[in-house]
Amino acid sequence: MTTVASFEIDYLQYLAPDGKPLHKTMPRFAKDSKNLVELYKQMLLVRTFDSKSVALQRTGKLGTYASCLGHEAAHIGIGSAMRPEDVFAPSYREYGAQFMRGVQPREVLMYWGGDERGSDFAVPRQDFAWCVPIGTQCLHAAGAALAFKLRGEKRVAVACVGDGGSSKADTYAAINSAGAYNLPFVLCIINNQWAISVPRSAQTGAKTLAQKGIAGGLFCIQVDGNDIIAVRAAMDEALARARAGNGGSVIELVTYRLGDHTTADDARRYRGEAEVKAAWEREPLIRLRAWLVGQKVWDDEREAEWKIECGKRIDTEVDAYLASRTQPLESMFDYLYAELPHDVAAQRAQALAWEARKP
Amino acid sequence: MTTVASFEIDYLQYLAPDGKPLHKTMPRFAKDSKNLVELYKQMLLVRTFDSKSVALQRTGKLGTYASCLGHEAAHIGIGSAMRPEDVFAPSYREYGAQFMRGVQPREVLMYWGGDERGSDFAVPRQDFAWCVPIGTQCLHAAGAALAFKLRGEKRVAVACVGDGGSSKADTYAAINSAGAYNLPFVLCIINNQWAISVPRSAQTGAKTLAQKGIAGGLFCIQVDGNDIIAVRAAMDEALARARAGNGGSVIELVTYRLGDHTTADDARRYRGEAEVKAAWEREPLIRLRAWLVGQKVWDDEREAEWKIECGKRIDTEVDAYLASRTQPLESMFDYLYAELPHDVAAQRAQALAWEARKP
Amino acid sequence: MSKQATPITLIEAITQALAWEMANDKNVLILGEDVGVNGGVFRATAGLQQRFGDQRVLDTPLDETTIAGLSVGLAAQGMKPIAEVQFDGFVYPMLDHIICHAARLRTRTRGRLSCPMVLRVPWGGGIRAPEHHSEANESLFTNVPGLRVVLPSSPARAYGLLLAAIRDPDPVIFMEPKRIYRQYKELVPDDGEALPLDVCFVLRDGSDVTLVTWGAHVKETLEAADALAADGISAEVIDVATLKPLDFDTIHESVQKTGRCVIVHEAARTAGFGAEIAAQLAEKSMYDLLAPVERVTGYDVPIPLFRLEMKYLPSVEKIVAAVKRTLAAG
Amino acid sequence: MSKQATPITLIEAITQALAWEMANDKNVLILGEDVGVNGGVFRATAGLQQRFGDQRVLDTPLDETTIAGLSVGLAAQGMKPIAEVQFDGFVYPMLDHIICHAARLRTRTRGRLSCPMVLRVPWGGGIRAPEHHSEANESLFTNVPGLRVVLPSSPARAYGLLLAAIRDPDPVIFMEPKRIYRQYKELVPDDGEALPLDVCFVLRDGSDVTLVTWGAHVKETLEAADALAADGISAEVIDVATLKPLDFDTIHESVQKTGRCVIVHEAARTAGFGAEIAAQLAEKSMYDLLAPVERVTGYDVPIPLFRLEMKYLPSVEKIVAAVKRTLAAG
Ligand SMILES: Cc1ncc(C[n+]2csc(CCOP(=O)(O)OP(=O)(O)O)c2C)c(N)n1
Ligand SMILES: Cc1ncc(C[n+]2csc(CCOP(=O)(O)OP(=O)(O)O)c2C)c(N)n1
Ligand SMILES: [Mg+2]
Ligand SMILES: [Mg+2]
Repeated sequence: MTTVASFEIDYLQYLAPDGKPLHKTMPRFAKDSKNLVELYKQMLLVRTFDSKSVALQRTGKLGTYASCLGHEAAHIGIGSAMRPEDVFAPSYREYGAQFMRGVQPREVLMYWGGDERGSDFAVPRQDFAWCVPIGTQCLHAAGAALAFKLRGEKRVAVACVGDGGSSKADTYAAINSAGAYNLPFVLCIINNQWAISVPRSAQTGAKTLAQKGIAGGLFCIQVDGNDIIAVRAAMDEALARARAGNGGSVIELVTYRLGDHTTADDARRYRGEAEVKAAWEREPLIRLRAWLVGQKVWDDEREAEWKIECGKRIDTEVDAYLASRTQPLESMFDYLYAELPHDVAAQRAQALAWEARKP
Repeated sequence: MTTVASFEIDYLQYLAPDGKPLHKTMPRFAKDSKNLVELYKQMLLVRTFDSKSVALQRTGKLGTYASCLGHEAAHIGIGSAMRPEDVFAPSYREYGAQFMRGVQPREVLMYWGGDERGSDFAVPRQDFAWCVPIGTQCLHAAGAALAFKLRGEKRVAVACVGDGGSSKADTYAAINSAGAYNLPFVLCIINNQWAISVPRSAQTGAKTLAQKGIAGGLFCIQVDGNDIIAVRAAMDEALARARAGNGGSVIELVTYRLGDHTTADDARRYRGEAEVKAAWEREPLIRLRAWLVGQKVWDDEREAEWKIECGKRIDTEVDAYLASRTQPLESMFDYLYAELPHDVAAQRAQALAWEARKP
Repeated sequence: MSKQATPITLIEAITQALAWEMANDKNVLILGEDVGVNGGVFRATAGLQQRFGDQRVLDTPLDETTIAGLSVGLAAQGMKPIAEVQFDGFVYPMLDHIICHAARLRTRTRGRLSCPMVLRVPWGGGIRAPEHHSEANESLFTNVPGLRVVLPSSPARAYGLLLAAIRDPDPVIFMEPKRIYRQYKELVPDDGEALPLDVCFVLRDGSDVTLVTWGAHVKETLEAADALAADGISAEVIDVATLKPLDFDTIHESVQKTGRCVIVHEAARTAGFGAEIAAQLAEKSMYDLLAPVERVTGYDVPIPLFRLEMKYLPSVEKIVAAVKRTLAAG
Repeated sequence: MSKQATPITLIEAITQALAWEMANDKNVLILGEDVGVNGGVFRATAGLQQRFGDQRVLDTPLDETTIAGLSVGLAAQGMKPIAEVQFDGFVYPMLDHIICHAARLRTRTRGRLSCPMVLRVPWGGGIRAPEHHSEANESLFTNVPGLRVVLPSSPARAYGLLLAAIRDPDPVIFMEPKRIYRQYKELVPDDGEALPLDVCFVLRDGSDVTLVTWGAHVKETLEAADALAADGISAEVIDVATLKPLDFDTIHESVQKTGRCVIVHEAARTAGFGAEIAAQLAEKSMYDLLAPVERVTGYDVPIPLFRLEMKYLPSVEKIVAAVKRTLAAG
């Protein structure tokens, strides 16, 4: 027997859960602590947003909402590494990545508030909307990447999918076509250990989720998804490689879903408290904060100030959302086609007439 | 960076294209040359069948037909390794494997002759029928394997899929679920280099097709699919492992489609003659014959005798096929449901009345 | 056989039917996403894994193609898989296996193999859910030979029809009106009695107009009948319950009596299943009809996100107005 | 602009339309299995990769989910992908992306993104092909808001409608009657003139009965009209051509004149698209109808393998018989 192919999955981590560095050197962007402070601030902002959103749902002012608690390093790391001209294809909870790209918190709230206008991002205009059918966004990103390649544009398409979503046929299809066409494509598998009630171990017999990429000949790496320095480093490298035309990547970001799956879920039904408690010790803000404090670029005072600022910013967004009026009835017709076919146009007229009827 | 997982794809081959052995020892079953003679005879039989079928199509006595020319070692190797109680899920051209399991040539002809009765195998009753929607059979085999596991039966489900089919989402789904449930499942990826006009290189960026299995945590190996000893050895091992409850496998069998995709195809449109000519030098019968002749267990005389026997056997089958009558009209209704619902029953009556009408 | 003493909801009736049949047929097994410990996102399988074990109630990897394809393989092996898809909007990746294989295994092999599976699909809108969680897509299945398509509208019918679906030796698409999963309770004896899979149920007798509907809108249709009664109009209400095969005779007989028919469904209008009923009326009941057929349906747009979804769905008022048009026309 | 001097077949008209639009709109690209060097299994894309290069005509890996999903992504980026699926029976894995995304991208994002793609689907039976190569499954798409569904029946209409489909800013399902791909030739000027995507075509005027059909059965329907004419019966023949949106006005006007309607399609009868036409007749043309509507369709069984398939498909004789029943009834 001869060996015709061999593969290794590496694991990347820079900061230990307590904030201690694990390597002698930091990646370039992390050497300037201003960069890290900025990332930390964004992580706090999205956490503020998240807890406010859950509260809104609990008080009946928002529909079902998917929390991003615990995913801040993964999401902010991904979004901050991308360029404006890149395209992002989220699943549904990567608000951190989206905020870094210009999506407004009020848009997120509109979406979960049952209003399509939430997906009409003022910025970034070409990013995909939230994608409910798990995994399908991966192929849309691959399609966008194919457009970039065919047009000779130096842009990259990035998709996020979960550990659950890594089982989805579409995810494989995206990986395979990215490899077949050598596309500027980065797939971030956000392994938060749970797909609603199904644990990571039940999704697949694969030892890592990063190795899903081997099936398509992509670069594969596993990173500590709670360590934003590792996330950024892996993303920077994958994006640069893709932009240079040197191939797509699969990055597995190992993190933990600290909250329920959504506000419609009760995770106590299927997972133990000990596990969640342990996960809190590895969560992403603690370690970066410890590092920044150690570097003397962050302290309690700055944290308190920034938290107030976060509260204000999010309150403004929430107010804007709460002030929004329901779209008019005809909105359900008006965006379906560029030009409404006669049959649907007739229904639209009927619907308006019905609305206008005298009781 | 630490390495958290590593994988190797090995390549297995025993006989060189000219029949020279590549290793000092042969696998157990190959040490008894009677076994090999029997396999060789089956390879000749299926090749006889194949050329006869193509001839039938050319003379208008058969519909579109998918030739198995060049795949004899792969197919016979797979089928001969299985036990009767196992279940086989073919794609559409693995007649060699099916003959080893008891399918009759006349059944194959009925199928390509446009008659559903071809799929009502007298033996083996539980094997799946030919599967046109590429790759879907992989999941059916995984489902059967799941049934075996749940019932505690020591049976294995084996599916065949092509290099083209290795891109199909269903193939990945089967691999992943086989790993997730640790199923007694063996996936044979028959890499004959072409999916109609699309070459292997365009299907995927993966270096081997065997590595598709890594995505699901299965055992993976690449074998020379023209070397029946290698095929059998790999199958024997994979089947034993599956039967023992120790996990599923992906076996890539590297071979070559010597003929057109089907009789409806003209391969000269998309591939050069040189490639085909080179492939003929690696085809599976030459090398096994050379080995057997060298072992003094086969010679021209025996070959001539057996070819006559093959011709007779196939002629009998062809005659049986040609003598078959078209099914009655009501057959299109009678097997759709265990009990025909009233609406379809009414249509059946109508259809029969229409048939019986006086012009 | 335990007897049910307290009234139960539609979703509880489904759990009860599942439990009954699992206890009585060891070949029955359940598979789907989160159906195990979690008991399903709607709790339809709550307690079943605890009771029957994880070899009878299996969580699957997150892939609907997988669920459908494994079910076909299991069924071909003589198991009776009950596959759950979490929401109607996730059923599309299953169609290949349902249409190409589940519906055809028996006829393809002239009866050698068959596919006794049930696909449970929580169906329809009106629960303020996110996108793709509110689809009324029964018409995907009604043109597919080899399938049965069932859509119950009460706890008792859910129980009896689900038992029948599981026992049926062929594939059954069992759609469940999630809007009324917990709407009301009724006594549903846990007696293992199945209901027939090929009849419509006449829920209310009437003489002036026939209202034909299925699923969650049985509720609004019955309310419309009440409202009409207050105006002296007598409406017969038919719950189709099994769309395929359609028991058109029951509808026909009713229309022979009433001369008028209004079909109500929440799916988009064009080529929704209401069209088939109207078509059969045009073929077989033309001489009985005193007025044109009316369809009260969802518009030909995707059901909007929840701020607007109630404006999309048929309402009691819209049904009443359609009936009055019908009466004015005839 | 080159002028076509010699008559061409339907499949050649498709190639001609593809070539025209690729030459005139650099955003148009073709993707599918074997569409490149091989020119497609039906030769629809023959020569196009040679002419426009492999960046405009792309072979894909063998996965229909991939083709559909990539197309959505390409279209969202402003490309105009024309996706080919090899046969109707392989379209099912595409439905998720077509229904959940292609049809909804625009409305989901309030117009920010859109999906100007065409899905070409060789459609229907009668070519003695293997299983899954002969399906008439247009009803999968007709209940899906956001789509257009087109099914031409002549070289000229194939050319004009395909150009319109490619230019349309929204997703179009373009089904091609493969049985008549090469049935006859006609002159199709290569002038880039599109046909409207929302009208039915009256192919033959008549006064006694309206025959409504689409796809390959336009041929048998016209032949039936000839046969009827020999018996002194004057049949109007309408090629629906675009199923969604349906131009019911043209059908209605015809039925106002003839008072009778026979719908012909090869898909299974129950909940086939003929049902929608019959339903609209029951709603809007009731007072014009002198006799019940008739449907001449495939049976509610999968189209059999080819030894029996012609017994499944509607025939000239069956159409004639239905017309005569209709005339006897009225
Ligand atoms: C195709 C499809 N099937 C099922 C669902 C229901 N569902 C929503 S989220 C979810 C679990 C997703 O888990 P994972 O991919 O790990 O992402 P996470 O929620 O952990 O971020 C499921 C099953 C869906 N949205 N789409
Ligand atoms: C889902 C699906 N798509 C397309 C086809 C048409 N088709 C039949 S065989 C084939 C190529 C298959 O290639 P491969 O998997 O390598 O198997 P091989 O024919 O080489 O044995 C294609 C595209 C099909 N049968 N099913
Ligand atoms: Mg997860
Ligand atoms: Mg091949």
